[in-house]
Amino acid sequence: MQCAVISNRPLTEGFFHLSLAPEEPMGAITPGQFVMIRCCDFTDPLLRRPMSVADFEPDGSRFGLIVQTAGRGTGMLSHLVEGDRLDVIGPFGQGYNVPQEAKSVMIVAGGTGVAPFMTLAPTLAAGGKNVHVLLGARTKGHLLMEERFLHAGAQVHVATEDGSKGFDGLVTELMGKQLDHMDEPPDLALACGPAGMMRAVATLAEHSNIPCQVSLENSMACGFGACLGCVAHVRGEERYVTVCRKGPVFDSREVEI
Amino acid sequence: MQCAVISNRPLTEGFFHLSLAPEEPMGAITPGQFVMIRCCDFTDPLLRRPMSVADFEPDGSRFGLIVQTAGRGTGMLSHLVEGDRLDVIGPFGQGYNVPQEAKSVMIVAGGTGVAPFMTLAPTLAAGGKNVHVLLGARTKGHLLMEERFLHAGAQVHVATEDGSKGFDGLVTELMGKQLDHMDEPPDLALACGPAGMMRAVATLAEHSNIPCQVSLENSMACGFGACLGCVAHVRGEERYVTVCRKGPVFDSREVEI
Amino acid sequence: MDISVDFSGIKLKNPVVGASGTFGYGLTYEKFFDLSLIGGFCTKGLSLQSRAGNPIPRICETPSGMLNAIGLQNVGLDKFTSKKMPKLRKIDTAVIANFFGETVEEYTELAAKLDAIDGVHGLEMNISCPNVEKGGAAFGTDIKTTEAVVKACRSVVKNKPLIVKLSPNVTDISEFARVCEASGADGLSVINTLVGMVIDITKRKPVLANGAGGLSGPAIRPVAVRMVWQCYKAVKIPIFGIGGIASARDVVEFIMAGATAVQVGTMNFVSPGIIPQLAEELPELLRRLGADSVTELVGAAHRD
Amino acid sequence: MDISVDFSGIKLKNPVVGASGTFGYGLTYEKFFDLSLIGGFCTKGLSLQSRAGNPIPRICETPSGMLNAIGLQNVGLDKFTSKKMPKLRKIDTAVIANFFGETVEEYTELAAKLDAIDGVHGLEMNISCPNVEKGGAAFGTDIKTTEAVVKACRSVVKNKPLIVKLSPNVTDISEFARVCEASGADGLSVINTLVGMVIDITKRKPVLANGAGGLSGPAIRPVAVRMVWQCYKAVKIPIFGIGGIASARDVVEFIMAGATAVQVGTMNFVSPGIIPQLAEELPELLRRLGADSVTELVGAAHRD
Ligand SMILES: Cc1cc2nc3c(=O)[nH]c(=O)nc-3n(C[C@H](O)[C@H](O)[C@H](O)COP(=O)(O)OP(=O)(O)OC[C@H]3O[C@@H](n4cnc5c(N)ncnc54)[C@H](O)[C@@H]3O)c2cc1C
Ligand SMILES: Cc1cc2nc3c(=O)[nH]c(=O)nc-3n(C[C@H](O)[C@H](O)[C@H](O)COP(=O)(O)OP(=O)(O)OC[C@H]3O[C@@H](n4cnc5c(N)ncnc54)[C@H](O)[C@@H]3O)c2cc1C
Ligand SMILES: Cc1cc2nc3c(=O)[nH]c(=O)nc-3n(C[C@H](O)[C@H](O)[C@H](O)COP(=O)(O)O)c2cc1C
Ligand SMILES: Cc1cc2nc3c(=O)[nH]c(=O)nc-3n(C[C@H](O)[C@H](O)[C@H](O)COP(=O)(O)O)c2cc1C
Ligand code: FES
Ligand code: FES
Repeated sequence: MQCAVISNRPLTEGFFHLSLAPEEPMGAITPGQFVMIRCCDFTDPLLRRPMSVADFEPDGSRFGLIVQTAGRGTGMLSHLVEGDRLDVIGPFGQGYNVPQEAKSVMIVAGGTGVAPFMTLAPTLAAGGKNVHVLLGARTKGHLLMEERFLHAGAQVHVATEDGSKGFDGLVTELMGKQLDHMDEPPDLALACGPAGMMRAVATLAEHSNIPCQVSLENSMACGFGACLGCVAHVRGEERYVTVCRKGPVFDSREVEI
Repeated sequence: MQCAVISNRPLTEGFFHLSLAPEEPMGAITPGQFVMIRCCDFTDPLLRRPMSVADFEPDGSRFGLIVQTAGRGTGMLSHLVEGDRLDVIGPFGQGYNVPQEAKSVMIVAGGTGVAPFMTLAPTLAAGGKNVHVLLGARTKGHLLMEERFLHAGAQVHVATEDGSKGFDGLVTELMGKQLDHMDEPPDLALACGPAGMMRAVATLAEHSNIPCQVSLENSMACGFGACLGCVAHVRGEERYVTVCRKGPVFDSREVEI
Repeated sequence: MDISVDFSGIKLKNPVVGASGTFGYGLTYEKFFDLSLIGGFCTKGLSLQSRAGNPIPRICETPSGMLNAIGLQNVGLDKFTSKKMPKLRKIDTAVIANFFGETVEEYTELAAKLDAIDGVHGLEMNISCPNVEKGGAAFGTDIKTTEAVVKACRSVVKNKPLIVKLSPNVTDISEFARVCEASGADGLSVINTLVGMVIDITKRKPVLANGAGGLSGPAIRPVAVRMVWQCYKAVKIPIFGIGGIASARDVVEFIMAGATAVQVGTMNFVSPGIIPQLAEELPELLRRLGADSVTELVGAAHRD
Repeated sequence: MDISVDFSGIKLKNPVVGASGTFGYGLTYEKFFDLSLIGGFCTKGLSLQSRAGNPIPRICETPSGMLNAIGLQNVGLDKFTSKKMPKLRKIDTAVIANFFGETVEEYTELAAKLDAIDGVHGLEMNISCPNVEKGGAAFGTDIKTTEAVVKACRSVVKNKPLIVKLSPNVTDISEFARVCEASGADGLSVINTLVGMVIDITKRKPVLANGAGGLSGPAIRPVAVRMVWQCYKAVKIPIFGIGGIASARDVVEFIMAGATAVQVGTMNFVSPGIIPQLAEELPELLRRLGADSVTELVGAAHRD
């Protein structure tokens, strides 16, 4: 699927927002799903890069990505300008699944992990749910999308590792404190971020008996279930599941993180 | 050597002129010398691409290339825009060597083979030599630098393979006719273009007993004499010479073309 | 132009086939295109019992290639027969069952069972597997073991072409090609992955949990072309050319080196529609090269 | 930080060395940098008589790599001694003389003569050459011939370290590593090029005049790292890690796999200043990895 680059907007240092218009409309998107991006026409780097879909139009005519420059592929994406074309396939995988009954939802996002919640948090808030968004970053300047979540009517709590804004520490420590202080624990926790953070969020949620969905970022060769390279170990079984197809969002008790 | 792209100007279809400013001035350039260009930062395509230096400032502060989009590397070069940076090494090799005594010079250029003559032809004409430039192209629209050679005071003769302008046929056929019709043969022939053309020019010049210098475009891995990949067979000997170091310009009787 | 080929009795509509382990059981690709457009595909390597595969990480990108150590995760023969085959029988494309064992008996049992499955068009033996009876070195890197396992399978496979997929991790692949032909193989698949390793310098250990893995992708193409060339010189049975195919040019390159048909592996991950695309581009390229069929170009680079 | 290493008695200022056939006789690179900045270099392979080399084309680009069939063009021992050595003696860097023959006698004669040349710091035997006495298969792909030629050279080399450069085109490289060690080699160079081929589909023949050629560059790095890893497990003598090195990360990768020092080949063509650049970047990278020397990281990826 060829996409036209509509804009490439720098966010904080090392992060940018790419807005893309598919030449044919994409299928329906669930927040938490991802696309696979070809960063160059040649064979080095060879494989596509997985990127969560961030904001998107319901009719599939446009979608956005929040990208962190991590290496070669994302470095090339950072140079895209309006009018360039990009080869994208997807959306793939299973997104977050918020049951009707969940009245209060805690979202924990680190770095580009805010991406899936750009659309999901406003939808949940608009649907009358009580939404807490916990945002983590290394420093104040790296916080992403705080305004957007505030505007959507979510309660936003910020943690920075250098204490330059909000809670002084990791977002998962903040989550622990929040859970301790809340009158009623949330009905559901949703998280997206690096593996270490997912592990900590899952542990906290389990201790508090809160159902929790995490998004895994395993390395992927294909993104659609063909290579069996991205698998996660199923908890307590001698069996693996494909993160790209059965995930990337999993119930935290289902897989080893 | 990092160069800044000053401009990238389309010439005729599939050809463009790149103007580059080295960050540190390059060494002295002789027309016929070439540079080696890194087309991408990754490993595919891996090797640098050789390109003749076309126009240049004598102080090495700027030089130009005439590039034909032939494949992947040149395709990438075609997308460069003002302000981009390019990794270049050189100049390398031996250029054309026009002895003082040569009063009349015939230049035969096909396609991007005009490059080395952009500076050389005007210099020779300004030095009082009688300069004939024979330009070949597939069709009228593909002719390069005709104006420039006319302005420089050279006599320009054009051949197109489809007869859309000038002589109807190959530039080497035109060369044959010219040699037949000239009162006095030129003292020297200089040629640049595809291997088949170089072979034909050399044969014609030898038949007319005119000293002839040709430029060879053998594949090169390094461009500076280290790989021994670009060699040409020395005529009549069981020995090879490096085209990148002893050439690319050779006396046509020295090597097998 | 008719670009169909006959590979030892397997009729391929076109010579572009999905390589084992990169094409699932075919159905994974149904969301990208109609499977009846492609020549055929090789299933993920099948074993008697289902297999969980290796611990993670299992993959790692390399320059113009990738390493994998999937560990032959597969659904097992029974589930393949009951769950996948009913769907595959409805699709007009060649299904080639790739299989492996850890003992000669496992190979033979699988071969016999696959030979009996309706809708399977051919069998592809993967002999790059560790031979548990002989200390774990791959079957396919020892000439005697190769001979033994191919002969054993040959004796039980009565109905379908038996193709042997060779390991490139050997000194002289033509020796293996010859022994397979002499032992009754109907065709060869050349090549499986080269053994490689990438080290994570911050963790001071190999990136893959398994240590080493199989290198595939465009990086290995020149090695694969050379090996197809060698095998073509050595044997008369048809050859599947495999290794880094990414364009119609590459397909023709393998055919000229001596392949009757080709398999595309890693590039399916990058371009899931690549197999039908190459099949579509092929006739025009053949025409430009002055050829009227695939068959006339098989081994063309060997002629003088 | 001191990044010097001792390679079997050859003192290298830093562990980054120019690989044979990509570094001329060193002097070619003088226009790019001061040769005394680099650990050392291996000369283009030397023979008793000068050699014209193979017909052209000799090189071809491949995905993340290149093929070459230079055919061991070199100035010959005499000219090397009389023309190159006087200049090289003035430069403070390790000169390793790479050499080859077509018979055991040629190897031995060369080894003895090189051993006597003042200013040569070490000898690197290239055994990937065709053995004319044994039908042209490479010395280095037959275990018995490898043993014979290494033993023969060992018996005449008295003064300088004798390093054997192994061919990767074998089933089990550790077997070759062991036989070299047992035959008296002081070190190993791992790896030479993989045999590959590219076909020109319009001409319907291989691109290289020689047919096949040697594949080098980043494409082969994972294979090279795996082979260094295997050799490190097999022997105690030091190893030069070679194959596709393009960054300081790659240097460390080979060291962790078991290399005492590394050689950079193909990437010199792309970045003629790469060797001093890597040597310069290495201390900072080691620091980031928590290491105080190169030596402590040799084989680090083998520890658990
Ligand atoms: C489902 C999913 C969703 C994702 N969503 C997003 C998203 O929304 N936004 C986003 O920015 N990212 C997202 N990611 C992560 C993203 O895919 C990676 O950051 C991206 O693939 C990096 O590619 P690259 O080419 O830029 O980096 P690479 O060049 O591949 O390098 C990545 C990192 O690994 C290191 N590295 C590479 N090779 C080696 C080696 N051999 N040894 C040691 N270190 C090495 C590099 O130095 C770098 O730090 C997602 C991942 C998944 C799986
Ligand atoms: C001394 C010298 C000076 C030169 N000066 C100039 C100059 O001034 N201007 C200029 O434009 N060019 C010049 N050239 C030529 C230029 O270097 C080449 O056109 C360039 O290297 C092509 O690179 P590419 O990556 O664009 O093409 P590539 O992608 O390398 O392809 C080049 C051509 O080969 C074909 N090809 C590639 N690989 C294969 C394969 N495996 N099998 C079959 N066909 C294949 C492609 O289809 C294409 O037609 C010069 C060359 C030399 C040696
Ligand atoms: C992820 C992955 C899994 C593979 N699994 C198998 C397998 O189960 N059986 C097999 O015979 N080959 C397997 N292969 C090898 C491929 O079929 C093919 O031989 C190899 O990858 C070279 O082709 P390519 O470069 O086009 O990928 C696998 C390759 C990859 C990349
Ligand atoms: C053009 C070229 C010529 C080579 N010549 C020799 C040689 O004469 N002797 C030798 O032992 N190795 C030779 N090699 C092999 C290299 O020394 C090295 O082992 C190989 O290229 C792998 O390293 P690389 O990937 O860094 O290039 C040559 C390699 C290239 C590319
Ligand atoms: S990325 Fe290939 S199966 Fe998940
Ligand atoms: S291009 Fe390397 S020697 Fe000429």
